[in-house]
Amino acid sequence: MIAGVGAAALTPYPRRGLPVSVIVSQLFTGVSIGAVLLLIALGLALTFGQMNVINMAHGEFIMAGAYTVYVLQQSISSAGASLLIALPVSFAVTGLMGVILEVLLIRRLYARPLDTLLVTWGVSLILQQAARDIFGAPNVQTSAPSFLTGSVQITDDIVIASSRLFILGLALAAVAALMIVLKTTSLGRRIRAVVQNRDLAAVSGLATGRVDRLTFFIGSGLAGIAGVALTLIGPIGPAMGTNIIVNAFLVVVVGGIGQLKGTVIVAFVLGILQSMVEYATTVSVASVIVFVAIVAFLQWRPQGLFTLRTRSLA
Amino acid sequence: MFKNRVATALVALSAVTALTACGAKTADTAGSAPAGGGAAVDTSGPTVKVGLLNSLSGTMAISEVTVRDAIQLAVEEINTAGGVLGKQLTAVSEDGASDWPTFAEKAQKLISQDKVAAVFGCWTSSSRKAVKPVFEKNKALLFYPVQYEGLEQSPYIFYTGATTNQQIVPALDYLKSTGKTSVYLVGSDYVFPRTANKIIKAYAAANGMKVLGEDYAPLGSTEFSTIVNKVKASGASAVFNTLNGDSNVAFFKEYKSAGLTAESMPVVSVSIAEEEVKSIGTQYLAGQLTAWNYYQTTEGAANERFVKAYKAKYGADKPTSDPMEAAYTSVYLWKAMAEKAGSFDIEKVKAAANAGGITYEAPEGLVTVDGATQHVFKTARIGKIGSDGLIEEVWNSGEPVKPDPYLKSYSWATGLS
Amino acid sequence: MTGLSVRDLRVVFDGFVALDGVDLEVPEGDVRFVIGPNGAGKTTMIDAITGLVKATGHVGFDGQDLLGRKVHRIARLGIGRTFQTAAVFEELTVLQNLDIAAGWGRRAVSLLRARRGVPPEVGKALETVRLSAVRDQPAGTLAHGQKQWLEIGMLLVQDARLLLLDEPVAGMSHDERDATGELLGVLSRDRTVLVIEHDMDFLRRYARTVTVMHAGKVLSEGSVAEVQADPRVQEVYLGRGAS
Amino acid sequence: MSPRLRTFAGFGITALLLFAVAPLVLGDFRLGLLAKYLCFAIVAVGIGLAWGRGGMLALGQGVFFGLGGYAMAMHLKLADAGPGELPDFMTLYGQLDALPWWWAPFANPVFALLATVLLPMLVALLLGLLIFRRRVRGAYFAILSQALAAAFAILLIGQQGTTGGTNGLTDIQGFFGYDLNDPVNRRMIYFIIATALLLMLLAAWQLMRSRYGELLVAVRDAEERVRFLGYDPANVKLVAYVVAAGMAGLAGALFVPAVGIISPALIGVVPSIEFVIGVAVGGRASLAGPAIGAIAVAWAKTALSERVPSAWTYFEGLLFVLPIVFLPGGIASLVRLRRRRTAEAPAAPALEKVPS
Repeated sequence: MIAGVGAAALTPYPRRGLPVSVIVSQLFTGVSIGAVLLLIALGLALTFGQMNVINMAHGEFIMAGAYTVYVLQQSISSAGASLLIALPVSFAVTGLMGVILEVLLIRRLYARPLDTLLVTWGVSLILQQAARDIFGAPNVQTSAPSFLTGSVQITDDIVIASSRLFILGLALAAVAALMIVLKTTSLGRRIRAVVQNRDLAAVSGLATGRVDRLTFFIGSGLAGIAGVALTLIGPIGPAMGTNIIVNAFLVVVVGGIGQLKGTVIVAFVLGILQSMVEYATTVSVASVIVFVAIVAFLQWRPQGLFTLRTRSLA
Repeated sequence: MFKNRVATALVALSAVTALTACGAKTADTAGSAPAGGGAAVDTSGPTVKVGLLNSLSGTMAISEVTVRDAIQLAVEEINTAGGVLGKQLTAVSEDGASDWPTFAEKAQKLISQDKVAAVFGCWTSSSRKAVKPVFEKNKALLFYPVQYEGLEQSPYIFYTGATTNQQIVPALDYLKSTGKTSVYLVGSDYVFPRTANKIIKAYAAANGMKVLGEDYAPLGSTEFSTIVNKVKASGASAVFNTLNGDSNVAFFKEYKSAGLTAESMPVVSVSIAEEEVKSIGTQYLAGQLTAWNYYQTTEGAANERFVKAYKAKYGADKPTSDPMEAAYTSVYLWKAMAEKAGSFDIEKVKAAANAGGITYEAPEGLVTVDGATQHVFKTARIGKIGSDGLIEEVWNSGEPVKPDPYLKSYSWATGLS
Repeated sequence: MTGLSVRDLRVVFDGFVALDGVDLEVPEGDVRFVIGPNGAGKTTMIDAITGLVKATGHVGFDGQDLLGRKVHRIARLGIGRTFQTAAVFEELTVLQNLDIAAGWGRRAVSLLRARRGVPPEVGKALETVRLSAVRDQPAGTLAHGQKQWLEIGMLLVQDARLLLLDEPVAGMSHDERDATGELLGVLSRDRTVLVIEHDMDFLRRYARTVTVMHAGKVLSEGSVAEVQADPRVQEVYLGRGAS
Repeated sequence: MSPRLRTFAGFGITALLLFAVAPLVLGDFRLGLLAKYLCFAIVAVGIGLAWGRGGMLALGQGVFFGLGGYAMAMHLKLADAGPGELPDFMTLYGQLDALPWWWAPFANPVFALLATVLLPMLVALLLGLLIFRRRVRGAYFAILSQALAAAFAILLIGQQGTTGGTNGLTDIQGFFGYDLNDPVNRRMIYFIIATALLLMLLAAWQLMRSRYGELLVAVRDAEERVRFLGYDPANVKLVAYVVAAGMAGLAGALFVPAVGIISPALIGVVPSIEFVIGVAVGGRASLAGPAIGAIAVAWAKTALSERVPSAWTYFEGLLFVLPIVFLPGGIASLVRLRRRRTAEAPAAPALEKVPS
């Protein structure tokens, strides 16, 4: 007791130690950060992981998804209804943007993944400026439905925001849907066939171009879903995409390409790591520590958590 | 062989140029600044140029474009009313692109290419710090219209926004007077919040207030769940918020989700004006507090005229805010200085201002230039954000507060500068 | 003992046993052909010897233990290989390709200088693989057969003493095959050569000894005639392919 | 004309343009801008080597630029403050009583000058060892280097008391005893930068034509194949990466006296990727292409943003898209094409055109 009082007197702010409730609520915070990471990275896991296309404009697709909510709310006054309608609409809007991007540019660059990175970065700049010119430079506001602005009381100390619960549910549902599509549908089988051996798939009569476009449609559409989710917790503005894109790529890289489970696990692990370190230190320190952890991890597993083994020379 | 020859030639060449091109050593000029007037102002034609230096692209464009608009409004009004000293003003607008070295580059361009009589603009402290040496070196004038962290006094800058004792200190006084005994500090990771928080901590120590925590998020950061958890766990009686831009949106959404309200734990913000309220949403902000020197609702005929003129020019849905008003005012203050000096010459304009007595009936109320500090007397105002998106004043300092950028008149602040 | 010695070599990919205890002795100066149906593990064996895939067991060459070393360390011990699809540096000229192959032992200073003239060993190799005429042409513009020869030339200047050739005559014209066959004879004078090949005609003409692999194991070994006479070989391989 | 003579003529013309034409034609303000562009060109030369020849898309060059810039600025700030004094911002924002230990060595001019180049090289060496040894490459390398830039910028911003935070280090008055307010001295800085660019071009030229340069291309095109020839490709790439980092560091160091500021705004993800754009436009694998491209892009940015600010962003976006998709060899490939067509004509190639 005395020692505790002494320590408290010496530190500038009275730290209360780490009660269980803090650990639990930080754990959930980490899970919810992870859910956001997962949602924004999921589309990338498909386009980068399955097709080896680095789409830096993915962040701007997310932005487009968020603006879709804003546009819908101009005509649909009910926040809840507009949010639910926004999910499929955003998916379609950003999915189409993805297909257009694939057809116009990315198709010419499949042999040059690094060039794809730069080209899509350019596209992202253009989309950002277009958003500024269409919607204005300031952020726009959307209203969240009342059932998503409150929180759920777990215990006296632990409160979980309902928007975060919604995002967690949305992320898990998106993963499940994607898994089902990939594992059980004929489209999924075709996507996996193209990923594993593009030439063989082409020889066996698969229209690889069509499969690529469909994959890109789904991957980009998932960005739209992420955009809808982000309106609940963050700003909706032209720059919202740039702030998240690097982290999203790190998740996919660390997770290992070609497999969704890596992305899922790494999103949650990084989220929890970030929230725990951030609680104990500061945001800046946490960001640097997470980077160091990632480099260290890639020392151990340079190809990420899970990899598809191939015998190719490269 | 060949390569070596080229290399030798190059080294020789550069040695020769370096030797022949030696200019002044630092020791030569120290203390003996060249006498005479400042930067050459081009007054040869029927018009005189003024520079507008704002970020029109990049992350800061959100805020700075509105400031540019306000400056342009003032320039147009002045031209309509006959100009300054018989000359019409031509506004030369440059884009700082939210990038500090670009600000320095454009400032240099306005001074040496366009030969402007004065430059109005800059928002972030970083951009001001980047251009400060440019203005001092060229002996040109900058009018800086945004509230800032103080601790600065450049002979070539006029500060028309609030310094800390006209915004932060009054906000703390207000919190203290309403019985708040502890605060949590949340800010973006840059100069203003860190300096402001240092002042807050010194104030708190001297006034029996507890600072229960201090957190910074990188500029542009939109993940606030952990910080809000910390804020909530601290049980502070108020939050002092110096977050900037996008971060505010994420912070207030998270704040509300965590079940925190303006009643249970009010947030005082010093970077949220009418424009930001609009983009964050009153759903999240209603009831929270702000500290400024001007609101769109501020009473007085001057403000009614300003708001009407602004909306007529830029749209009825465009709110006016403190930095816009300070920028608008700064053009009129410069006009008053030039007219008093009877010249556009920079040293003469400065001398006229420093002699004191430059006043202007601004939208925020009467402002007076403090010749000693080149800051402005301003009335501090605490406001409450309403559900209509406007900010209603709940307290003011009664009279314009004398600017004190180094807080020399506050005993608790002795260790700060 | 000189030459290549492989004992109980095992390679497992994600539970799939690609090599299941291979034993192989190739004495110095031999031209050994390795044949077997697709999936028998021929290329995997070369991959394991050159360090590309992880393996257990023992691989020795000239008294040096190879397993567990990194790829470039194994190459420095004098083990060179070619690939099924010719792997040359397409943007570099033939001369540059060969010069690089000759160069791992060069000191930093000489690496940082530009090449002057044609190093003697490179000139010799150009002659041997008959590419002198296209010396300054980018390797990417060569005909398929020429690329294969360039790879062999690279092994020569690399001063490899164990050559592992993965289907060197696949896709070659008849004349090119003959030329390659003669080249094998020249190479084997002071080197050990191991060739993976499907072409039975080529094998009959140029192999000194033959190893037949099947399902990750050595099925049979001996001269061409001995192997052809082996009933097990006929059953799994020749039985279908050559009758 | 023989290729060697052509190169000689190219360097000669470049030197003439940089040392004679530009200073005569351009006023002080524009020459100062050119000095800044030349710094970006030096970074571009390094990226051309690492990316064009080595296949390593270095998206974190801002880190090395920043290390060089901060090393130089720290020394200049200490020199401005005078012996025993603290730089102005430390007392303002850090309330420090003593110099942090890691600032102290930078008071020594020799240490600081060496550090501007060696510090970035050392960091690149350590990072490269970790990354290349474990065969992290291609997109993984690009994304990792981008993340490094983000992390480094955040780290610098977080330490306001000792690094100046977002402001960076500003208000630099002198350069090794010379007053930077004097236009004559600013010209001298320009000449130093122009010399440095020429020397870096020479260094890159030597590296590219050397055996190492050929080996680097081999590693770029078939990294695994090189292993079977007895080389460790990690070491080959490491050299190019470290050299590129050194060039970026040098450029950062020279940027400080030229512009008078170094800040995290020059280090993060966006500036780092902007360094690459000029290289792509000019021709990543050529010698002069990256430098010309970097100068041209920087000049276009100034020129366009003076007229139509919002158009610049569209233009920059298109600069990433169009040349890379439709002209992967950049401007340099056009020159080469023309040269091939007019093989008989003895005209010397215009190695560089200085914007005015």
